[in-house]
Amino acid sequence: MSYTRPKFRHPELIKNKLGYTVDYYEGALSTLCAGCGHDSISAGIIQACYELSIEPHRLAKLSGIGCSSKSPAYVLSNSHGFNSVHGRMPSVATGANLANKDLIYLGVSGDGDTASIGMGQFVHVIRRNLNMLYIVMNNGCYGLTKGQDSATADQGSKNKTGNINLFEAIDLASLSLELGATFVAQSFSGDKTQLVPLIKAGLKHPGFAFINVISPCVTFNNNVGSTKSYDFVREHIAATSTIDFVPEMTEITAKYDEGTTKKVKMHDGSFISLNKLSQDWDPLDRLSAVTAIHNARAKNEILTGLLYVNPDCNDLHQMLRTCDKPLNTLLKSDLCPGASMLNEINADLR
Amino acid sequence: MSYTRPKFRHPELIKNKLGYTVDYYEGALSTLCAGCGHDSISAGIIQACYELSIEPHRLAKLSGIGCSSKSPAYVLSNSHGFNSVHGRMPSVATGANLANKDLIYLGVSGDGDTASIGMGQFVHVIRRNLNMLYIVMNNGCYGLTKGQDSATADQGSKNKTGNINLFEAIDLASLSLELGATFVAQSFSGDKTQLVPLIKAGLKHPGFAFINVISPCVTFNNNVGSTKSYDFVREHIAATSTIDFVPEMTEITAKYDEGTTKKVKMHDGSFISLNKLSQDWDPLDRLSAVTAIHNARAKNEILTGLLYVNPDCNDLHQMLRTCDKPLNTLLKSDLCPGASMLNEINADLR
Amino acid sequence: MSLIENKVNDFVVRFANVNGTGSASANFLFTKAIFRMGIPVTPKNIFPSNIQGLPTWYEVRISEKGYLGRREGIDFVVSVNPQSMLNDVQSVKAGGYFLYDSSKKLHDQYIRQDINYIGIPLMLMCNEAYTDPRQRQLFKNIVYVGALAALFEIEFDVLEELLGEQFKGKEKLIPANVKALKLGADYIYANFKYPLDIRVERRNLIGNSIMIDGNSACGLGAVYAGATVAAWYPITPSTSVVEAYNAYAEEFRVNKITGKKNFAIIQAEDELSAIGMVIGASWNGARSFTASSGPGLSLMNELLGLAYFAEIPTVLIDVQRTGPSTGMPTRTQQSDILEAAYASHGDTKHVLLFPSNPKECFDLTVDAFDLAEYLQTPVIMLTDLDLGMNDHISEPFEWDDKREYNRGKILDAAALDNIVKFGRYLDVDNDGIAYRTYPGTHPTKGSFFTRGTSRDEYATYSEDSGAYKRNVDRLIKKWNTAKDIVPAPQVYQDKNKSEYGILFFGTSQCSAEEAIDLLNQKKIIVDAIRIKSFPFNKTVQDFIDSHEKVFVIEQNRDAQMKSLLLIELVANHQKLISVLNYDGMPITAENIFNQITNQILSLKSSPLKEEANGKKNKQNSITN
Amino acid sequence: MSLIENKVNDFVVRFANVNGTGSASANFLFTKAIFRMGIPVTPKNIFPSNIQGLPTWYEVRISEKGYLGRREGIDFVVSVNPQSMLNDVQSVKAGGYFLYDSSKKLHDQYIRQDINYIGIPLMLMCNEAYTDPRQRQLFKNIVYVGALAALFEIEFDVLEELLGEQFKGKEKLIPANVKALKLGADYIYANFKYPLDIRVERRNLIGNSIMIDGNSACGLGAVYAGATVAAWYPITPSTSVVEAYNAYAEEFRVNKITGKKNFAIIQAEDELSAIGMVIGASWNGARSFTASSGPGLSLMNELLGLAYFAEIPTVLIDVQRTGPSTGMPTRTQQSDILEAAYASHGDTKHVLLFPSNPKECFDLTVDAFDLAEYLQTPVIMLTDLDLGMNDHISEPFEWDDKREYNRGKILDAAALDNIVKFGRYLDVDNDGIAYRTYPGTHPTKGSFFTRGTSRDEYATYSEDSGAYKRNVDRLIKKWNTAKDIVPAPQVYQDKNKSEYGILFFGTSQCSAEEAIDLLNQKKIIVDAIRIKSFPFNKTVQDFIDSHEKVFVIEQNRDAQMKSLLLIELVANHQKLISVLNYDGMPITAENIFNQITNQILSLKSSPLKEEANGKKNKQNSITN
Ligand SMILES: Cc1ncc(C[n+]2csc(CCOP(=O)(O)OP(=O)(O)O)c2C)c(N)n1
Ligand SMILES: Cc1ncc(C[n+]2csc(CCOP(=O)(O)OP(=O)(O)O)c2C)c(N)n1
Ligand code: SF4
Ligand code: SF4
Ligand SMILES: [Mg+2]
Ligand SMILES: [Mg+2]
Repeated sequence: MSYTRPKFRHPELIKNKLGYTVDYYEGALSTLCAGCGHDSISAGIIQACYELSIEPHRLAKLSGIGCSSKSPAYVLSNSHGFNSVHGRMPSVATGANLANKDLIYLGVSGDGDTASIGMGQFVHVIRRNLNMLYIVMNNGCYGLTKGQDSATADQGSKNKTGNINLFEAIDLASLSLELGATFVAQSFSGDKTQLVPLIKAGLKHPGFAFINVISPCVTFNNNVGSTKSYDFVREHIAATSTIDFVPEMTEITAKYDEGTTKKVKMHDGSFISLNKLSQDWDPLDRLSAVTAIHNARAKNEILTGLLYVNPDCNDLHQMLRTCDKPLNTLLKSDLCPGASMLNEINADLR
Repeated sequence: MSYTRPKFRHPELIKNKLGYTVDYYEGALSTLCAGCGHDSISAGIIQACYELSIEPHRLAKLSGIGCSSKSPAYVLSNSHGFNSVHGRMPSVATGANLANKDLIYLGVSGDGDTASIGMGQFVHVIRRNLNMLYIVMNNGCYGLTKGQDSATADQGSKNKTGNINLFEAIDLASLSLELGATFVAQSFSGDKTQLVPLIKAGLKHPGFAFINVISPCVTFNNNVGSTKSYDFVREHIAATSTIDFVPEMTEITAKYDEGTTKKVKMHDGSFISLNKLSQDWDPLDRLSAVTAIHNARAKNEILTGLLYVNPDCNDLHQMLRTCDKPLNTLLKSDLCPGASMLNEINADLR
Repeated sequence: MSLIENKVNDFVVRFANVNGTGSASANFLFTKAIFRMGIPVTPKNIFPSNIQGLPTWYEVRISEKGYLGRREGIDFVVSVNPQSMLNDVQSVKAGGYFLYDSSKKLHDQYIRQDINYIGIPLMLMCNEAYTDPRQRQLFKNIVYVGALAALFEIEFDVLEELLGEQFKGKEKLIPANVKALKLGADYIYANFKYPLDIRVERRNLIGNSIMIDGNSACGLGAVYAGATVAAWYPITPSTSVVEAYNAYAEEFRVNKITGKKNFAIIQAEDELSAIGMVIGASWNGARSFTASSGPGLSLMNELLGLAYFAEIPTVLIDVQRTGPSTGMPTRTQQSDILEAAYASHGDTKHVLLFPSNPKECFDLTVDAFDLAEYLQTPVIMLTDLDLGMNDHISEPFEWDDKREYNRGKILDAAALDNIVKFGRYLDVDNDGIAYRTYPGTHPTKGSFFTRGTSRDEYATYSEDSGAYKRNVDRLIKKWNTAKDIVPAPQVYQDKNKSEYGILFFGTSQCSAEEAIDLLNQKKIIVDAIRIKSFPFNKTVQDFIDSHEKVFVIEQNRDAQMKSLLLIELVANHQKLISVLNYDGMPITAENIFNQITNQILSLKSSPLKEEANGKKNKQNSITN
Repeated sequence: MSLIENKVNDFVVRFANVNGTGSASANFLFTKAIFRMGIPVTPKNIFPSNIQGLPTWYEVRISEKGYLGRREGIDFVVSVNPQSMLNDVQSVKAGGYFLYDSSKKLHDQYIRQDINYIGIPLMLMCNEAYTDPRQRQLFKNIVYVGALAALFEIEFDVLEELLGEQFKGKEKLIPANVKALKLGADYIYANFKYPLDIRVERRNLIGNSIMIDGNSACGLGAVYAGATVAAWYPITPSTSVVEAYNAYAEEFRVNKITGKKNFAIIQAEDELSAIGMVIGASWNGARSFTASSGPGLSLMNELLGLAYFAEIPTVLIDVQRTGPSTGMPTRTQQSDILEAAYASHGDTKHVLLFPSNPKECFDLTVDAFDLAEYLQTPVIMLTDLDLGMNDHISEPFEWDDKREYNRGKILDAAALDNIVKFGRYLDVDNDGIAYRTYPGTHPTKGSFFTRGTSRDEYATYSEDSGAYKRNVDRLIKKWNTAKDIVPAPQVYQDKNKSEYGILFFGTSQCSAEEAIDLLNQKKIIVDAIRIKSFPFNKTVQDFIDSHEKVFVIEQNRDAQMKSLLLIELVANHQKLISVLNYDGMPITAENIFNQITNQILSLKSSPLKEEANGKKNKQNSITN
């Protein structure tokens, strides 16, 4: 259904607007386990950046610690990257963004990195509506430390060592909605058709965009009894709609017929097109999205797709009223009040 | 309406089941500012413990750092207290509770202590359904560090220095609902009639009970333009229902007539009685509570009362299947496998 | 009956107030007036960790000789707090004065025979003169200032001038204040002998000095240094650093037309987040900083280690308070030194700066950014509550418009084009400092992956032992480079004059200098050095090497600076003798003098047992 | 063509595997078989920070003499990882052996003239023998063990016995494994000369020793110590501590009928929470602990300060890894010492324990609880990845059933009834340790408010300088009390035999002891001391005082233990000479030997310049 798939299958043939083929967007060779969901998401990131004709060096990749947090190294080798410490990517991303509003910020995290040690920073980066795309590669476990349950593991889910999780899962999508995130999506590493347009839309969203991607850990949490295994997720997935991201100035083709399609216009003129919306749910209405997730959860379904978007939000820079130039480009002449002003200050202090 | 009021007015006259008058439940003299909302909440705690005939030494008071976190010193001087560090009361309370399941745990925190630095621990103590009552004395600011906005300050709210808050507030009640808290209430320090039965019900709840109490800071956030001032709160409060907490084995009087009253039975035989429920909301249904809060927020109302309760939940000890005796009473004979077992272990390691 | 003599411009006044009753501005008026009269003066706020209702004191030392450290021995108490009155009465020196509100009769328990009482019916006077209850409360404070003006001969013109400045724009408030001053003065004129033996006399000893607190100076320094991103979390006594930065930036960095700001301040959710933001912003090429105190520093440990190992400039201003843990959050101490120096797990060392006065707060804040960016490492400025939150007389701030920001070794797009292969961790200049690039610089060159894990010279992840070792050895090379770059210590003599040296830093300066004079008066000559930075310059080693005994003055229990000296230089316990004060109050000259003379006496009394003695001294310093 | 002689029971085998391919159990089988043959053997895992697909090595040293430290110089490489093959070929000593999978022809680049090649077509053999792809993969590992058995003369009975134990309950898996062993052995018998010059011969050198990793021993120790609450956050290399505690507790502490548990384990959301839980549980009278590594320790700084100042027993097991920051998380180091000793802001000092082997991991874990509760303070056990995650030969565990838990000074209800006024911080016994009560003890007596702020002897909040000082001075008294209580160092000689001493701790033990023998062989006699705890016992000072030079062996860059010695004892840079290793690999005897002999040579070569030299050495240790 998605127009991305053909491109994805033969990416090397076609050049994007900048003249780059998709391999230009690749990174170092992955050292993750063969079959790890995270690698599929990385492929989705590569594809999305390629399709959006992003200049890699104008994007900064940030992460915490974990298998998932390693993956920024496996995409976009011409981007600067920052693999920080466990759970603190949001703060580092916030600082980076404040310093230079002109870059695109991509944060990659894991469910341990975000829902456990990083919970406080996650909550507050949402609250500040930082202009970034924040992807959680959610496998319900701690891959890098060998498979302990994470806080997104479902109650009763069993991991490879046979351990049954006792606690209710933290639902990151609905939590971020509760916290006022201005773009909330959910997807599955195995569904590139859905994932790539979501990533594109997230990268273009002018505030905090969150995508919770279920990403099975083949080594520690892909067994029978796990609710984050490939099989379980495939069986329980419920897509809200098919999604396309249509860049700015793209001619609207006939296939987006009204009625079954909802178009969400982004601030730069691009738009998101959602097909086959469920009846009682409006992706522009927060409460309706909350209810939709709750209802799906009650039915034991994982709702995927773009759950909520507020395309007209103010990001942190707008709220703080920072100047138009990136702060890191300001010069002494812009910043330093100078000697004579200091003498006046001295005078006032006598 | 509440049966607590008369007692509250002349507390010194009447002895409770244990033979104590209310002053037995008092603590050290408060050093908070005259008129601080926190002191009213402390009075409510004293009253509730007195009415429930709690033995003070069987209750442990814990807190973080802040004006609010000082207040455990001002109640129950025969209880052990622990004024820990900023934002970490939940973990200390968790450890304490694990050590001795037989005490009652009362945690007191501030909005800074909980919604900023303590957010991670708050989220996770909820997830573990620790058997405790967690009260946030919520003044929308950092009292002890002189009035900076906290994360619960409403967007657009003005504090004493004239600063307008830029960010959306974190709504602790609805957040805790989202996170699966099994008892969620909201109240106002100025409304002791409502507060005392809520505290009593919270103390009796067999899992994590959360009460978010709006508690104006007279010194830094009680000005015109603040949405946490006494005046503003009084004007925007919307009570869901009047609430009574009826202890175990109390005869049910006629006034709890069915129809307008909902009775929630607690595990020990006591019950909570709620009068005048709003139509479309059931305190036993989480989603309905979420919706009620969202709707109230949209109307600029602060919904108070008991918002949600799940009286049949499993607390952390039940989930972990710890033994019936408090862990801190176990003896070497219960704990140490002994020398001969060690020899067997050695043998296995050869 | 006064026992005190020759007290012109040399006495201590202590105001005993209640927290939150508006006494602060009246007390400051008193101090500032003396300052304006050209007389050296230091005020110290002694306040509780509480917002309203508890005792708070304001101690003012007036010193013709310019001794600006705290002094024990109160000559005059202004008592307006019944709660602390018993203590306050006791705190007066024999022969001193006790001013109190005589609206009610003084209870017998407050009566001492050896001091003078000055009763003024403050409450009654104010109730009579004002109707508004808030005014009645507030003007009590101004009334006592008026009374003090009469008693000490503070020039009334000066007070009026100051009120004029204070109420600029709200001039109609002035008369009521002046009236209150007069009420107080007139009451003295009518009822007491005036002036007292302790009194002030106009001088010209201030020069062009200014009066300001250290935190404001840090905030101003950050504005001058070109810092654009501040991230912080409130904590006493550091809060006013970012508040000052904010105020100055709002003044100088906002576009008058658009209202847009050349800076961004974030109140973070905690200190972990604050330092994370600083690291992110610095990584991305903005000058960025945070300010905090002990508990915040503790929380920053992990991220400081990241900044050290990933080599990110990181400026942290730690305004120290009394620890450990929450300790006494409104008292001063110099006790975060060891933690700051070696913060974080693994082998780490951090550059430290130790300002002693507001001018240095300003200068060293600016230097901190240059150093952090040049060395690509955290720089922690260790100031303290005493310096940060009290007003101090200071040399005026200076700025050379020719001074450029030293942004360190950065490759821009052009430079990258001229390089064959960029190696983020290549030690090109053999000084341990490699070149870095900002994100977004060049489409195909200069990008690299920053991480807290080991890597090779080209920033490629590596678990190779050799690569790891080369990297951490380079960090030590950088550390050695830093030794010549960090601010040099102040050495007080061109040539040594004594076998004894004293070594101090930060807010011990005033009392240490006064102690030197006291020692001189006893014919004990000492050389002196004041440390401004860590790692230590070679000068510090030279100073230690060239003295028999070096007294190390610090305001903590565990002799933390001495520990650094022992670790990083060639020194030993026999030579370094600790002079410590750690009760939360600023160290006094008398305390230093006593400790040093006692030590010298005990050294002299047993010259043959010097070695053994050294050991004993050391044991003392460890067990004290 | 072998250049290696006399290699019976004295060689090093290195297995080069791919992470996640199931080689671990085959390699352990090899090691355990040698152990069972009564021959001292040490394995070391060298694995990447990654789950699957990257190179991983398993190094086994076999040493008739019982030298159980790592040794450089690989005699035999088992190469089953094409990725690392080039390096692996290079790593073989001249004259050594290289076993590889000859299913494909070896490329020229892997050919060296000075080593012996043993090609076995592992893949082809397994493809032929097994059909299941997973088996084909797994049994390759068993096949090479079989081949090694033939080459080294490992007793087949022993291997079979071990397989029998391993597959107890799943006996039907045994034949396939035995078949694989035989396949490998038979291939050798058919194609190569066997046994090799390097080979094993049954001995009786193991006695009743056991083989276990340090983390398991810690976990078991915590069970024996009566710990009931464990709170932790996963981090390499500490994860298996709580996993082992869990496994043993599930075995020994679960009621067989009800299934209820005499313990509680919480996987916390992070390390701040983990240590907070430990503090809460300990405050409430349960023995509680956490385990972590460097980054976790850094995050615990603030709460460790709380535990110090609020005087809460707190047991933390820090399994050190290579720092700073994320560093090399799967490599070993002893580099959290300084941070652990003085963790947190303010004046703080913590009790440290340094186990050297699994038996000590067990014993010191038990001691840690007694010490923490008796001293009411944090006790940090510093072990490391090498000790924690590798199997070691160790004395068997011992437990005296008469040993009681020392819960420290606690007042129960009866005791409280006999007291007039309970003072939580009263130094009743004049040892700095006051009496505490658990919550819930008594209706009207013994309750108090625990806090991280200053207070008086009766736990009443106080900002009084005197009360503050009395309190922190008492903490130092407690610290001095601790010096006599903490485990004493191991002194290797009854009487000193040399002017040289060597001082070491933790996992440097094996290599240090071997180095002593190497030095002896060169006629260099040294005395030795092994430190087990901090604060230092008097014995440590005596050892330093009674030697001219003391070589301090440690596995970190910054000479952190030496720093503690310099701060806490009377010592100096001239006397303490660092022997350091910090590249992430366990220190070797040869390395120690070389560093010490070089130092001694340089000392001897310029006997007159000793003082200057001492200074120079010190500079080296600082700049290295
Ligand atoms: C402060 C700290 N604590 C613990 C660790 C160890 N650690 C590394 S990754 C990780 C969890 C990773 O889980 P997640 O974020 O879900 O990533 P995944 O590996 O599952 O993709 C942990 C606990 C660490 N690096 N730092
Ligand atoms: C780690 C740490 N950071 C900062 C502080 C300073 N601090 C003390 S109380 C407080 C905020 C208190 O706010 P809140 O919890 O809302 O309590 P309130 O005083 O408003 O009742 C802060 C930031 C601290 N004590 N510890
Ligand atoms: S352990 Fe799991 S999460 Fe990590 S790389 Fe392997 S499959 Fe992916
Ligand atoms: S500052 Fe505010 S919160 Fe603190 S005691 Fe005063 S009124 Fe209460
Ligand atoms: Mg995960
Ligand atoms: Mg608050």
